[in-house]
Amino acid sequence: MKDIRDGATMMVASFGGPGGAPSQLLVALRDQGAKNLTIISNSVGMYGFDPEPGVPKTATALSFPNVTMLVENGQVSKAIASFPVSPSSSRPTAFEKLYLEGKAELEVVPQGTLAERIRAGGAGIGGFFTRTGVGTRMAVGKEHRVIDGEEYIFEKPLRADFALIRALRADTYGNLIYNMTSRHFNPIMATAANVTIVEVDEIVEPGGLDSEAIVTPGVFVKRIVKRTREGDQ
Amino acid sequence: MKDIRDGATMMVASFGGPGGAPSQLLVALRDQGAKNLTIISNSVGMYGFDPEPGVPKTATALSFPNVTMLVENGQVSKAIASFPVSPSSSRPTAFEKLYLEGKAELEVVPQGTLAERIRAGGAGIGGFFTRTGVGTRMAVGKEHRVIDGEEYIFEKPLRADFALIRALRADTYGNLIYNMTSRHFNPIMATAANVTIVEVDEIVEPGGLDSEAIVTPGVFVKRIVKRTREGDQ
Amino acid sequence: MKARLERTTMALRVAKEFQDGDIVNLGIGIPTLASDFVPEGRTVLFHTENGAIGFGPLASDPAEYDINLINAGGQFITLMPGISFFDSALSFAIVRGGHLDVAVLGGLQVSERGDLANWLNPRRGVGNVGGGMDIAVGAKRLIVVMEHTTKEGEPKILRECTYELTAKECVDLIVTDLAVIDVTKDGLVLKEIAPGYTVEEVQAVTEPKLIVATDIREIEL
Amino acid sequence: MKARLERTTMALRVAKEFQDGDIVNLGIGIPTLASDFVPEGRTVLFHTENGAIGFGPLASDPAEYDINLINAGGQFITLMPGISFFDSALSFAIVRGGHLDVAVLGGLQVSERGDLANWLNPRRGVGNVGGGMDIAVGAKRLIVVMEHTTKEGEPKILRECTYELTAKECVDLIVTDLAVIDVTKDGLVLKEIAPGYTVEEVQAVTEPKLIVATDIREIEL
Repeated sequence: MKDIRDGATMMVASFGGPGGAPSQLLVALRDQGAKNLTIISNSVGMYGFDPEPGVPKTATALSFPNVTMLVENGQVSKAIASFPVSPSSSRPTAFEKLYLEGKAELEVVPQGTLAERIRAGGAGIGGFFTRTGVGTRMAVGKEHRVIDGEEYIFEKPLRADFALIRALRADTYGNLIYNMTSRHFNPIMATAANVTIVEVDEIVEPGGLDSEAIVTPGVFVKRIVKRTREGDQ
Repeated sequence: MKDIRDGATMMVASFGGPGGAPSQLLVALRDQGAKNLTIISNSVGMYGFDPEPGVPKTATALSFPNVTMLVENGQVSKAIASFPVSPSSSRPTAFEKLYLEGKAELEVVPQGTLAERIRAGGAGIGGFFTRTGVGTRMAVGKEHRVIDGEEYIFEKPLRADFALIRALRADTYGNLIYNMTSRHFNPIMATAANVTIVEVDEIVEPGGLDSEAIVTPGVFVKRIVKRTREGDQ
Repeated sequence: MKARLERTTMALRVAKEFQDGDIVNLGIGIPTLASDFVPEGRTVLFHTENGAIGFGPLASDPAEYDINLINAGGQFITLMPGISFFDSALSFAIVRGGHLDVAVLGGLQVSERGDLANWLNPRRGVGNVGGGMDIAVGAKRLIVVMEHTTKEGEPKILRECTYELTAKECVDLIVTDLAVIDVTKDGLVLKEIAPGYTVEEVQAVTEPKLIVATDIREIEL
Repeated sequence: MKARLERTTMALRVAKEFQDGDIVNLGIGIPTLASDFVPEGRTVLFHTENGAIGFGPLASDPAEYDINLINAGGQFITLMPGISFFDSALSFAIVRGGHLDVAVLGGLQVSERGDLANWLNPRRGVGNVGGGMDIAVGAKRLIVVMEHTTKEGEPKILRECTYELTAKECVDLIVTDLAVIDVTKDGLVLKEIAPGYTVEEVQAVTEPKLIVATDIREIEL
């Protein structure tokens, strides 16, 4: 991660909890210390509270290393996200506080548009028209176009310098398979960064994955890091 | 297939031979007889010659029921395709002859643009910008736009009334898995038609497919037809 | 006798709308509860934005909680035969491409024309838009389930939404703790009403003029 | 001694360009032959448009021919550990998104600026565009391999292409049966020449003026 410079744009996979989140890579990025990062992610850090007494009812209540850690370490200056804040205003995230103090930029993007913009970035698409956001604040300043009688707005692709993703298993070519609902943004982020780094539970030899079940072909993956501790989230 | 009317737009999966081609559905469509069809397909029918004496060197030389059969039956009036003609001018396809006689319309589309337009149709995208085709006849009459210093052209989504596709195996929900390189256009065509009909080798109960390897969720599939004869191409 | 409907009752009423074979997306909150009340004899498969269709009920035993098997609200779900997994791009291709038969979302405000505001409370200034805008635009049929009024008793069904919109003219049906209301071209049609309430009482907490259905009845469960 | 290069020799020269770890797409014809000549010690994975990366050599035994395992030219290929399969959308996301390290295509004409015409022979009027336009635009490095002249002896390397273009300014390197030519901003740089031929002889069958590399040499195999 030494080549992650100040000012880099980082895609970071996340959705609803620790599943599919590259938590060990985020710890490494915190230790590495690059500043002024732009984070492209579904959520900009979780709410940072410890598991509630007893059994947590949702995965989002679980504590795990996430972007909040980078925010608290003063490394984040901008976010592009669909869940930028805590679900509860009484427990604001570190990023939310930073943003409300005017110390960070924020672009809120509908989740499907975020996914499609990332996919477009990886697929060499220069932009696309979507109906999502028409008539809302998401459409302000964007090109509108009526296509077959429906109104659409123009959305641009997203790319990043680095994508930090998580998969269940990689082979040494970088082919990846995921684990149930922890797939989410990982496969598309893998395609849309100059350097994709994946954190996996296990690395196998080529042939060790079912070729029909490989979701991310290794062409999209530059570096593979095996998780160091079992059971850690 | 009774509801396929004259003038319908049909997506038909094909790529390089009988693999992944819904040949039995095409036979049924020939027998059903709907006319004035628009065919959206990678190739508009194979060259229609029997296997060469001895062992064919390529899958494309194999004889199997394909769109040529519909063309010869007078059912096709338009094609949107990337391989509309035979590779060899000395063995023109039935569609090529029809087109050169002025009796059919043809829109030639680069293969990647064809795939992306079909995907866009299935994904509710109103259109997109691609660099493919810039400076060629494919760009004539299309909107041009410079995005981040690169020139792009605007391409529209494709949808169809029906998609005829082929998969290896379905469960009763319509979840599909494919067979190696016979995946090609099948999964995206499945998403882009009002009615998707799939021809499969085998139908299993829910749970009979690996959930991580399902490529097409059943939400995209309306009808499942089991192939009737084993070993037939 | 005269009590607003409980959240679970609202969810029960919503679930009656699900038809056999429907692919349904449920938003966080009351919508999620509807998954428990699918009418007998109907097979409904649920879609979740993070990338699955056909999952089972919420996990009831903490021992089976798996961080890799959750719904879009972060709740632990369970496997069911025939479940499929996919990435966010395909998940929203399903949503945006019109492949969801029904979506159920919560609401802060709904307008007379079916505009929905459900993501940003102006008092807070920032909010999580999530997948709501995509779902509101993409679902073939959108049901909004919410309390009929705010905690302060103000109408949430308005002539015009005053909060930031999620999508325009997207809502097909509104289910509240007082009424079931169809959004039609002619306006809002009051179809069903909570036991013990009168049309006038519902109208009193609804800003736009309601059209009373000729076959208006008690909310059917 | 003085003979134009065979097709396999041209393919051999092309394969020298492949670097360790490259993802390579080979067009139909001479390009496909290059897969047999990957330099020792280099691991190259091949991409095919119909949706696979990392396949093995062409199937040599008809008994192993499988209609479900072919390359974009319809040739029967073989499995190799680590092969992955995907659909046409992802296949061309790889192509168009700039994830192919090298592509090798055949050519009808190449211009001085690296424009490529390779899909439509005007004598026929219709042609198969296939994936060539996407590949020409998307590959990080595009090598065109073709005979230096037409069957009639006319140059195929021209100041301007007269045939319908595949893509503009896309070609990085031209390998012919007479020469290896770099396409640079300054023009076409003649780097290597077939054994026994002179610069003048190559220039005579090449329309644009060639810049002769200071280290020009015999084609290295």
